[in-house]
Amino acid sequence: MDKPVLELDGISAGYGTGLVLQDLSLTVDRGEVLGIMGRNGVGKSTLLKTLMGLLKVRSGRLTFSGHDLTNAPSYRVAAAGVGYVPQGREVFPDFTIRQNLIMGNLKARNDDIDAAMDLFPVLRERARATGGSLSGGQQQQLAIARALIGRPALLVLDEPSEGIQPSIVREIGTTLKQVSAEKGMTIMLVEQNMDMITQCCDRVVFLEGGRIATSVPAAQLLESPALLNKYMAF
Amino acid sequence: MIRTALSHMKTESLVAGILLVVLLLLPLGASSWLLSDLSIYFSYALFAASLAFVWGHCGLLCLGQAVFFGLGAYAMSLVTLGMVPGVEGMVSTWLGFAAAIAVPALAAQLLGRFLFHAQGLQGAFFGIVTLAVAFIVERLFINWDFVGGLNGLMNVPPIVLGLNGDGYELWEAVPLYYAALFVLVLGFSVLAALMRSRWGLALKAVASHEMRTKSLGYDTAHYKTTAFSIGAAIAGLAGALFVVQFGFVSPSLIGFGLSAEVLIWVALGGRGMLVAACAGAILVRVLESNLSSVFGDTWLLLLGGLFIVSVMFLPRGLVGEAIHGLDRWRAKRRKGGSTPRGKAVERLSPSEYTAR
Amino acid sequence: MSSVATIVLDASNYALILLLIALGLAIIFGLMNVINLAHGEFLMLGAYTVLSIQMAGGPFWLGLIAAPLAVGLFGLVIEEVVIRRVYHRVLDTILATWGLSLLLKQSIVLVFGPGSHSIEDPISASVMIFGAPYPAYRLFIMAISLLVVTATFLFFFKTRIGLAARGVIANRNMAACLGINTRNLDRMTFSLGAALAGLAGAVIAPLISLDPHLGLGYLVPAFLAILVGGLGSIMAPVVGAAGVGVTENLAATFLSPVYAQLIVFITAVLVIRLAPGGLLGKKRRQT
Amino acid sequence: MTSITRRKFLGSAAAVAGGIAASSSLSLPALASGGTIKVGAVLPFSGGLELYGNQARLGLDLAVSEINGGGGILGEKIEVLYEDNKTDPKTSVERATSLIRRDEVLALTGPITSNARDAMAPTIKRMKTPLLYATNYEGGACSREVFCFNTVPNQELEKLVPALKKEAGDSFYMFGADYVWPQKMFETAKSLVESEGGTVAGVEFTPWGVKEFAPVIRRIKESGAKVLLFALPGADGITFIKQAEDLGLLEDVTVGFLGFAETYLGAFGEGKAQNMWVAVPFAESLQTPGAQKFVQKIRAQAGSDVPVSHYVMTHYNALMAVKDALEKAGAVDKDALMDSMQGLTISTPTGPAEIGAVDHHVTMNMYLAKTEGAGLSVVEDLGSIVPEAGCS
Repeated sequence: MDKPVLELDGISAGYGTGLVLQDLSLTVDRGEVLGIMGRNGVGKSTLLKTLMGLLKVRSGRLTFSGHDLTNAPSYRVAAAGVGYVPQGREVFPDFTIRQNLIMGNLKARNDDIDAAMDLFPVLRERARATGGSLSGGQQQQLAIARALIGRPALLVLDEPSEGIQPSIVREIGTTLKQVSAEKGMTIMLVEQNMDMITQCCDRVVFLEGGRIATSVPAAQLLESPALLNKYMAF
Repeated sequence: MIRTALSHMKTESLVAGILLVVLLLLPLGASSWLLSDLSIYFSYALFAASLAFVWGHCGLLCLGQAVFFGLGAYAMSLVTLGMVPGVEGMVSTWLGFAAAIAVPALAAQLLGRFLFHAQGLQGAFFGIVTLAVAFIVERLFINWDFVGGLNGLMNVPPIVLGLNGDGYELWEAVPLYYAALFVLVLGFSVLAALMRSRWGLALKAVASHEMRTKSLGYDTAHYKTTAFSIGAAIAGLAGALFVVQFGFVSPSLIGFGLSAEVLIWVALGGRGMLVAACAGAILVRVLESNLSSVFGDTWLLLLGGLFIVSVMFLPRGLVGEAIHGLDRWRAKRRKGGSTPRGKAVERLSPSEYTAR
Repeated sequence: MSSVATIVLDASNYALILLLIALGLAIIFGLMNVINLAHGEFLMLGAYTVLSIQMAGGPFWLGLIAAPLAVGLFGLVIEEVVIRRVYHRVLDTILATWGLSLLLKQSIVLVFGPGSHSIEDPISASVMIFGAPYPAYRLFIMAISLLVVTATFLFFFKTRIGLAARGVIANRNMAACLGINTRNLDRMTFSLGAALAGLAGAVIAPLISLDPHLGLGYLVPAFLAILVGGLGSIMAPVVGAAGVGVTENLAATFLSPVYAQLIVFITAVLVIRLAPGGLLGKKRRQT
Repeated sequence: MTSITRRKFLGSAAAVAGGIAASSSLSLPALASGGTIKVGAVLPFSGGLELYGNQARLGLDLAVSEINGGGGILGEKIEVLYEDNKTDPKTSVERATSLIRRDEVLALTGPITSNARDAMAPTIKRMKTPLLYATNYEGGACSREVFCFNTVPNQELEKLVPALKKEAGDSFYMFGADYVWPQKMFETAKSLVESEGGTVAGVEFTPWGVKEFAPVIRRIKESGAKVLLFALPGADGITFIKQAEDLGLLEDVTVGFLGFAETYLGAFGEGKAQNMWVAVPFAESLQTPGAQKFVQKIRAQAGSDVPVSHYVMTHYNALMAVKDALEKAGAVDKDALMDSMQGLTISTPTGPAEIGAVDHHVTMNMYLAKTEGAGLSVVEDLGSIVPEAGCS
């Protein structure tokens, strides 16, 4: 086995003066699909934002593929090979689908764009439509395709199933699974949707109080509702 | 937080107190020209305090604060020159002060309602609009012959202690100095008291998180309008204090130029503390009046450079940073003693400071 | 009354000059969220670049090329030294660039003296348009402005860097998370905006008297133009400059320059207040 | 220069120290005043009108070196303390106040703009300090303390208007900056034009800072006026003339340039802005021995390429008048100066000039001139013109 692709070592981060992540440590192995779960407000999105350089790391160290990315600007994180699908998709509403995809990789050639559209055929059908005119599910697919077009080594997704009809959630899950299998891509998936988690993930970590509370193989999750009760129920 | 804020306040008050004692004792030793320079600077200091209140405390970067200073000066002049239509016989200085406070406050009230109500203007937009307003008002006064056009009004009387323009004229350096100092302290105290009140706390909240405060049920537009008016009233008072000493008022007091100048004083002194802003105004004026001939053409270069550096690295301002440093030193000393009084005020990077 | 053609030409000429100036301002504001109050001084630097070349005996046309390059380079330095440190503090960018404008004005006074200078007309001929002579240089300015504006539009709408830049306007953080090098883009943007100001300064130099205070007279209407037009869009300055330029020019033609200025200011304040996004603007993301 | 600087520096150091330590003895200014007559000059050296400030300074400097070279006034040296008013009325008052109070000057000279002078008026009145104002202005500044050494509207216009009417035609358009000097100039001009049987085709004002004059130029063109009386000083004026030239206005009208000074000439460029008519109390190209000697002396002191406009001469005259007046009075104090200046006749580079006994304005020689080639060429010696100071 290689060295872990991502290492978070004692990370503290948050908004303003308050800390949301407190001394959080986590390693992700190459090719792994990792689910991240926890109640609202435990710091799941904060974790991804910190990883992406959108929030300042107050202490600790963040290493990705051997590069120290602690407090690196977002574009360097992306350039190092991290693809990001944020909560709420954040597609560019005025850009066409094609333009949105190019934003994912300014050097993308036509076959790269074709390949991205192959993953989600609906994008090809509406290639000239603007991002804002798509449905929530379509936007989600676009956001994922956009992240993938940069050929990331690590794809991080923030609640991709949120507000999307189940059939599309399943389609997305399948695609993620497929991408991970075919390209050996590492994926971090923040999710509340159990179906999505069990469909895709190899391992799941639960966050509580700004740090990793426990880590279990995804398969074990279905068998232990106690775990879910402990970390998910209100 | 509250405790640190309190200890912070204390250093500020301490500095203000020491300065006040020094200023009170100054006429014992200083020459009359220094006193008369200073009494003029007191009106600038009060003006700076009004901007520090509006900008530093309420988060409203007003690029046209001189409008209110000028309105106050014009109001005072029109009254004491007996030019108010219908009541030409009323030339009382006291009435003049009242008008100099009321007119700008009213103007700010109207402007504030227009700018803040409903989906009001924020941040930079507010700044730019106030800048445009300063241009417009200056233009209007230049074209308004009744108030003397570009040349303005001359021979405005000094403060007269009698009820209607009769009695003792405040013109000698020392009495004038104490009168000006009194007005400064009065205006300063009003602002300081407001800032410390619950209402002031709510304003601070509006300034740092308007949306959040709004959702808590505060009518933020109303808060901002009122604060804006109070700032304007104090600026007007400063304008009146200015005009009774200078004896003239002209559109140059009402427009962009003076608005920009006061911004420099406050930014260099410190926007977050009244006393820092006042000290900044006095300091810049004293230095300029004495050093500009030494440095000649490079004086403006120096001032511009200092201004940029202070914006980039010292958002608290030069005086503000000094007071803050003193505060930390005091906190440390207290901590070193037997009774720890909470942790020292944390050091903030410029961006975090403004983000608050 | 002047012939309609002349009035239209005069008004378009002024609107196009404003557009050339507002464009750089709008790009810097739109992409970087920086309110550049030193833009008028960048304009002045452009004009003084032409003057320096004229004083050294070089032709105007060399100055026209040198001005955007010199001012663009200067913008790059300023971005690195000053602007970079006040990002995310919109109000402080106003203050810092305003300090910069003081500094630049005074530097020009020290180097070139406080007095007025004059740039010789590069083209002194007149062209007959609808039976009335019109200075050829004014037509040239209109052509340059149209050309530059078109080029800017092609850049933003037809190239991938332009796309990336528009992406940054729309959603800075997301663009950065997709690997757009916002740092380089900021450098490029500020430099480009400065270069456009430099070019504008060079172009208008023969029309006016060069003095260290020339910037303000253009900065203010250009500012109103982009605020009226709206911020989050590259199209907006076109609408704004046309609106402000034509209004001011027509009011000056049919009323008087004094009223023209007042009308423009008051209209602008009303538009900014009633439609804070501008006529064309959209709500910007607060990032 | 160096000595002034050092003195200033000491003063300022003392001021700062005084402010901080409240030290008791600040006698430096008093010490420095022994044996020197001090005159404060409140002039713009930044903020837009630096050119005029610098011109004024040339004349004052020359007067100082001539007076001191000739043994001073009643045995005392004279010194001019320059203060920059930033072209701003408020700063002018501050500077004037500290010159009077701190430096205990005998008299003040400057400023340039009317609004700065009006702003200073209450101060100098209260402090009973004479003001030697040497810039052309609209008239009406009349008080015991104020003495005006440059022209008022009638001196500039009385002969200029008929000359232009004869030269170009009888329809006049008037365009100027939107403030009191152009307004008063045009009032006077209007009555002159009408009494000469001419017509006024239009009067118009513009705010400062306007850069595009095409609309105004078109309107002047349309009016069919033959003469343009022009009162827009500074950079805006140059911009207007440039654009008027480009848009062909200067082919149709003859310009009467009010408030002209040779400092403009460099800014128009070779062969531009020709045939603009002016009436001035002094011109660099004036071919009289007195005038040429004056230009030579200024250039010997300040460099061979400086323009020497009437502002240089009027400020020089003002300081020379102080010498004459004090010597006549035989005493150095403010009241003696003011008393003795009334009705005084001084000799100037353009001949004798008389300070009005009542109105304190100067009757002096005026010259009709026009721009030609790269300079101003004198057309006619108009003789001395009595000012209508507008004192009520």
